[in-house]
Amino acid sequence: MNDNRSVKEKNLELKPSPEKVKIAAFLCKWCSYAGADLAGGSRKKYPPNVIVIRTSCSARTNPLFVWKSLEKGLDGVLVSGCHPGECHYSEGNYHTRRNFAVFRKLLEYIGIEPERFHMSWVSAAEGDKWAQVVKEVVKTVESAGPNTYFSKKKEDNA
Amino acid sequence: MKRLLKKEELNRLLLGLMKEYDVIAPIDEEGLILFRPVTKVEQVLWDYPNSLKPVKEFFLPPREVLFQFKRGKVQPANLSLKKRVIWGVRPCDARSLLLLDKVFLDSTQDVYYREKRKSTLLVGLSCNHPEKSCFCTSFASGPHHKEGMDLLIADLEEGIFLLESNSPEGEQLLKGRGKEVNKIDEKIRTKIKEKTERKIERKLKPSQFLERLTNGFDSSYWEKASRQCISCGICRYLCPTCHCFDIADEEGERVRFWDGCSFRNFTKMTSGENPRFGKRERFKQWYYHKFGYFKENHGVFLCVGCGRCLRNCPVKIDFSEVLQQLPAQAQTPAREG
Amino acid sequence: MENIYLPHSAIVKEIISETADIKTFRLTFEDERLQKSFTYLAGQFVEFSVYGVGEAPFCLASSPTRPGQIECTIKKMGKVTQAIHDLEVGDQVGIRGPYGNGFPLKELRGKNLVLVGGGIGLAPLRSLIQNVLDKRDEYGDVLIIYGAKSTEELVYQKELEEWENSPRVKMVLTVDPGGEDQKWQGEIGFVPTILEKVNPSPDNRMLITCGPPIMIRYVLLGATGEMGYRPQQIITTLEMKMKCGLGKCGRCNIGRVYICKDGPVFTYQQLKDLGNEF
Amino acid sequence: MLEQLRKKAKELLKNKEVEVIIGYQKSNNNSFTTPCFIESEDGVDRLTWDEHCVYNLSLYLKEVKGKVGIVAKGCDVKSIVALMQENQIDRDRIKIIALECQAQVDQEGQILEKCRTCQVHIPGMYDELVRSKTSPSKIESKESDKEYSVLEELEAKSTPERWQFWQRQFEKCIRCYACRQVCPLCYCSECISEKTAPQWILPSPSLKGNTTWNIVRAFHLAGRCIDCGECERVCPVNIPLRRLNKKMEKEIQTMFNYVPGLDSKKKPPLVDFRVDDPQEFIR
Amino acid sequence: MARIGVFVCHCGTNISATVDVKKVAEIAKGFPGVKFATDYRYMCSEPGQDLIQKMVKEHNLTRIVVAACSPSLHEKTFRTCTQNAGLNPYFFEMANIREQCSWVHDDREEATLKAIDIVKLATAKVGKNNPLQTTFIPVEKKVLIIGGGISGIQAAIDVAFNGFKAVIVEREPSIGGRMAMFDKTFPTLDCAACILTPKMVEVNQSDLIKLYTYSEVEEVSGYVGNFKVKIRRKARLVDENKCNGCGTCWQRCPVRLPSEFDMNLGKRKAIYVPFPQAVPNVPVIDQKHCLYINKKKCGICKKVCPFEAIDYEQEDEVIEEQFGAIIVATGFTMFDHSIYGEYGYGKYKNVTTGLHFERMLNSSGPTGGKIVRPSDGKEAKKVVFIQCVGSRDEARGMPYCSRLCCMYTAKQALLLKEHNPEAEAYVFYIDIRAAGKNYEEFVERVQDEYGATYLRGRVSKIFQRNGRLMVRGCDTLSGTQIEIDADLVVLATALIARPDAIKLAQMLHIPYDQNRLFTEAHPKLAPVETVTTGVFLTGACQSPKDIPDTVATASAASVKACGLLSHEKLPIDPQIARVDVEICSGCLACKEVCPFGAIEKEEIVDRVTQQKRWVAKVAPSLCNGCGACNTACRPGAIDLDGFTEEQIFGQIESLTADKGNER
Repeated sequence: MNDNRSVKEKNLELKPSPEKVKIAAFLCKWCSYAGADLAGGSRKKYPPNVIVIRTSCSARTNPLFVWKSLEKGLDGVLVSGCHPGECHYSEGNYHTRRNFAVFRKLLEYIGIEPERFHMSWVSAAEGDKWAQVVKEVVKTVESAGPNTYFSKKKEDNA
Repeated sequence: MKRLLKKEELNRLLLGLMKEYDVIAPIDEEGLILFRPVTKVEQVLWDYPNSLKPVKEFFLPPREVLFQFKRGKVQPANLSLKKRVIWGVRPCDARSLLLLDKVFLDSTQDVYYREKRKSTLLVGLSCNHPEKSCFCTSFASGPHHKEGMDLLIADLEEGIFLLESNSPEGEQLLKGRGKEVNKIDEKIRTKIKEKTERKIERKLKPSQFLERLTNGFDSSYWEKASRQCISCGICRYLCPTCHCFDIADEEGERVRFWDGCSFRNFTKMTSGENPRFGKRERFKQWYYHKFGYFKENHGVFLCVGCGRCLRNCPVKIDFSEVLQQLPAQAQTPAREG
Repeated sequence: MENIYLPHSAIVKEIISETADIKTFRLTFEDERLQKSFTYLAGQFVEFSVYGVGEAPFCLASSPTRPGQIECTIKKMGKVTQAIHDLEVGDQVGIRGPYGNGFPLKELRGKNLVLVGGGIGLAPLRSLIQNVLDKRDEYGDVLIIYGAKSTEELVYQKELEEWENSPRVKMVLTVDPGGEDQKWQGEIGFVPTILEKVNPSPDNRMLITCGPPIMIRYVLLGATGEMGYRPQQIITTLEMKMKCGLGKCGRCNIGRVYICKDGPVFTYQQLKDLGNEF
Repeated sequence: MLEQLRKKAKELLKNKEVEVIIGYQKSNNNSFTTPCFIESEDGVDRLTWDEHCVYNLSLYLKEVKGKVGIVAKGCDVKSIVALMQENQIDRDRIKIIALECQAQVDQEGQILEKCRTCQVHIPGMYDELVRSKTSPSKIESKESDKEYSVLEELEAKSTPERWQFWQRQFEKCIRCYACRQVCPLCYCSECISEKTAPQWILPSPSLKGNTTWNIVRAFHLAGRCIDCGECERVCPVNIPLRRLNKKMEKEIQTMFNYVPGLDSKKKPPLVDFRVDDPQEFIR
Repeated sequence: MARIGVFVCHCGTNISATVDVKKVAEIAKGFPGVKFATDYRYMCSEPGQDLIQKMVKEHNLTRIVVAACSPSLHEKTFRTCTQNAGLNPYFFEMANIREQCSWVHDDREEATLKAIDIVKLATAKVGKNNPLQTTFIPVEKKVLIIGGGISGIQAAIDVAFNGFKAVIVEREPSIGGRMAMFDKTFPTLDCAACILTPKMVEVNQSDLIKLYTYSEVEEVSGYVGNFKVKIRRKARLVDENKCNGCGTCWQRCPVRLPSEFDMNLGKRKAIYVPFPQAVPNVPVIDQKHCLYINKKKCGICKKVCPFEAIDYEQEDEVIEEQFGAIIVATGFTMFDHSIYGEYGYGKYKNVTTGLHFERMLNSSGPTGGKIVRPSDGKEAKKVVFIQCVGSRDEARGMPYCSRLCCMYTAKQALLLKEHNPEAEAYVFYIDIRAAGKNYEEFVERVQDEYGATYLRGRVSKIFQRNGRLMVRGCDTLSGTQIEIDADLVVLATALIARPDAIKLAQMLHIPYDQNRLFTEAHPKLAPVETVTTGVFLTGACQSPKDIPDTVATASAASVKACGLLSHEKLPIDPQIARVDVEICSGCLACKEVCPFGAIEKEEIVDRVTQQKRWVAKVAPSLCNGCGACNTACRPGAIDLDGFTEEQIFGQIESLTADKGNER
């Protein structure tokens, strides 16, 4: 992000309270995003820690986006798509399932707490399931605490 | 000034240094011989071939923050450095710094490099058991050369060491330590020196390199020689005299870090043009820069014969062979390889 | 001791968009002392920094004979140029330099000049042209041959007329075949062919050319071919990837020279001695 | 075996079936075995075969144009199969001289870990096969010979311990990219590490950049790596890279019952799917 | 940098109730590239859109972010507005701060913070949007109608009326669907056959409508304007062109089987036409029971057929046709009420369903119009109707009301009295749903004029007591327990989705809800469309409907379909994949994962090495923009416009800007 614009910036920093975990949710626009909308429509309340990034299909969510989010400091990542067989592109979520079945093993193997990465199938009609998924994910990520993978130790460049 | 010290006196010297300076010495880290800051004498290795990474890493670090920028303000990294001693430098590495000085301390001084050079003392350890891959003698250096060092320790076996200062600071360190050096010690020392030099069988004749390179530029010899190379960065990064680097902005910092002419995007321009796209051109560039252009510009080869490139090449390319077999005149293509 | 990598902060004073993807940026240094003391030669370049994005070399398109702001003409190509094109008037950037050897004005003095430019290659030549025009009597007559892919890609459109009617200056504009539109009266053809068509005689004349590598190659062949120019009479700039600008990072090393330190301006003779890597 | 190899190589060159043969040779004055390229019949005598032929020569296949002969062990053949699966080489310009290989040894003469659990002592695909006359001496099998025993020690550790272990390893990485350049399956003309828009991987050898580089490499080889072990051998700072790839291999085998490099017609696992793939981790 | 304008909407109070919209706009001014930010009560309104266009001129903005509702509502609206403001329609992003923020959080502070993050995300993405030009594809001028019931027939007629070709694919041997089984229809008591048969004939005679009966849709590929559909025409063993329906064959066929059409109350032959007015009037051979097929005996029908139309060797035939749009009219099926043990279905023959009663009412039905007891065929005097069998029953996973059972039960009670004045009708109900035009009056008339007794209460048990069928229930109005000895019980079973609805939905990539009913694009704004452009819904397959509503949705769906077909060419979404051949190394992983076969191998000459090499090539008309290829491509040579790597990257970076990696 190009920082030199901040001279002009009138940034009334509303510092988010540090211990509030921040989670990115990659939602496929056909099912999960619509399910989240339905949760809104039916006024289902759920914690505000999850911010949605809309993708064309859950298969577009490259597992390396998930790593990039964790590397840049997010506390948790959720990837959600259509139920198998209901994908608008018919096969997208099958590929998502395989990609992340492998990638999550890699994440765990190098030492990322499993509580940080979640996947779910939420269809366009499952508003309350979306609210439920968010509640569970936020609780689990909070149990893992804030992401300190790269912030604790100052990188030495001797 | 020359002094003779026993092993424990040498250790006391090392301990004294540790109080006053940050001492960096070769240690064994999970099987790798690396120069690392040390706090205890026991850590220091004494009989080791040569470190994996040359001491270049303490003057042109693998990654160095040039400056940081926050809110548009530029804050240069603080350059002042606590005085330090690099203990156990081999003669070839010490000499490599002199070569690097020609690049970084010329008319446009590199401040980062200069501060590090100014605040570092080099205490060398001569080699008694050179590697088969060493060939420092072919490049105006030798297992017992003291060029570029502040103090050189020569191991006369049986726990006795002959220390020879090579700079005022070196002399300062040596003052009032150990015994005078008499003729016999001198003779033992020269005997050991010649014995080690004889151990180095790998001899090259660098004199004709420049001439053969200049007229061998388009020879098809390079096609054959470069075929085996996989264009990785090991020989470039582990070579004490290779000094190419890249600059990039990373998360609020402008950093300088090692780069190698073996990589394809080293010379790739944003327009897509790339004068050295092929593996052959990139393979050649290493030889021409070290033994052609540097020699023409500075009158000395950019190589100290430490042998790291031979030891660590993944496909075991023997670069001294490549140079030896350089054809005298331009080669007609497709000769039997 | 001055830190050679530290950019000096400068402010974008004006942005002129020359074509769809080429803009000229007019900059002044933030601290006045530097603004006054900053001197350079036509043909030198600076390292242009956008903090957080990166740094890239651009030739100075303004002339030292016209103090005040310095100007760079930049084409949108990669990450850094994209960020530069996103800059607004008043934004802060980093400038360090000047680097490179610049045009050998001494040798050009008193001679007739032919300046052959291609596309954005006209930027370094503009610095020279303005320099020559400001000291008009020190030089012979000036012939400018400038071409681009198409009419929309001709840069400095306003100044082209200005140069055409300045004293003893002849201007030949061309566009590559197929790049012309109805209103175009200039030549149609590649720059090297037009150069051979105009065929300025080589006696007491220096040829300076900048542009894409392919164009330079044909201009050099043409000039030293039937046009009879000797290699010393031809000056060009060599385009290479550059990072440090001071012959340290090894990137722009061709033959014995570092383009950034010993170039980018060379006579064709110098290039010949470099050996055929070029 | 060596004479058979040389005879076959000479034949191929004589009747112009191949223009060049990629093989192993003893470099003249020292004892190293190195890769070599033979273009003429009498150059064939330089070919050698012993237990120091660790190199996977299939990495040269993409660069060397025209009709090529290649000397290949069982694992090398697997990487040729993987390259065919991904349209990188067409089989009919390649002549494979496969050699029965018991095991290769490292510099200290120890048998390589990968050879202990190797199932392709007799290569799976070839044009010519050179069998060893003497019956293969049984390598005394150690208990650690189970296929994925190399992973158990690390898998037993807790997550934070694993993170510490890998941070310690990635900190050493100097980004010489030898692991990429030596790998036959890392054939991309422009690697993702060279992308600046967007900058996936920080280019300098910082801890964050190194961690991302090693994760990207491990994931990009998931379901493709045939465990020739070259990356771990060439790494100058001894990062246990094989353990990363082996873990991916193990997970993919248990989940999708797929072993890379055996069938050139099969689709690599991460571009394929089955309707009943495991999804117990999905809410 | 792009000059971004941020417009934060109050949406009346939907957003401003929990999100401090003023503060969001204030802080948005500080985001990189934002040149203007404001808030307004109704952004989607006329003045709201004018505000955008005015601000674009005033501040020469190049990108627009509207922070309001979900893109599925107004992304199109604001894209057109952006276009009218002179910008590329794709220089626009929507920040969903209503459905995913103000409506789902109640703490004002947290909701505002989240809204700020969402807007920051949108500005980061919009800064990296590429100008996309919509491209166009030709449209196949033909509509596929799946299902030949009244909704399919009506849709076909309307499509043909618009001058476009239609193809009806009907699984049964004849079109007509459920309605063909009815006797009379409420509330006007028109005879079902009288109003249906002319339409069936019209469909059969129209040269724009092609009928594929006794056929099923097997595979659907392609996309709006270019659907490629495989239709399996099951073998009838009767040649349609030769047979003129004279009936000799089914009169002489010796095999007699229960007729499904008559709810197994009547009989049919092995070679049969489901009902007399069947269209096409061509019989089909029931291969399971035909003696010739199973035991190579008989073969009478072939012998007697004057036109040699019988062909035992006829095979299934799969044909493939192109269509511009698809209308789904697959109708409904009846709820299997056997799970209600207390109603004793199966134990007592005289417990039947509405459809049985309807067949008995029908003069061409099995009982010739007489209401009898299936057990002994005697005339039924006392008939008990039970409402909501299966409907409105949460415990059985059937939460919805089937909407039309109250009406057809009232009609059946009336017709019972008409057929047999002494008959008594009792109706157990929970609530009478008679909301249609003249519906309430109709039910009143059944109770007053025809004396049907309406008992408000549920039936607890049906049992046998000394030969009489006893129905025990309660009447909550009088608060008494009631037992009626009935001759006949008619259960008004619920209307549910077809058993294979899911298979069809997956074939057409249209969503369905937990009741397996197809989901419309939007309940209010797009009731007959689906999220898959070009696929429309009509009739009970979307939700239970009576005939008036079914016909209405059929006409609506056909107008929508014809609307698509009236365009010479259709704009396709330009958010598709692009390949950078410089980086592509030809591994074709993208080709493997592409569900639409949109990626092919292409040989090019490399710009630098001048040598031939393989790269991937995307066919723009086939690519649907799913992006699976992006993930499969290791060097990142293929990128999906609209969701490029840079855009998603920018969003991740903006999300984590304050997480300290920006030292």
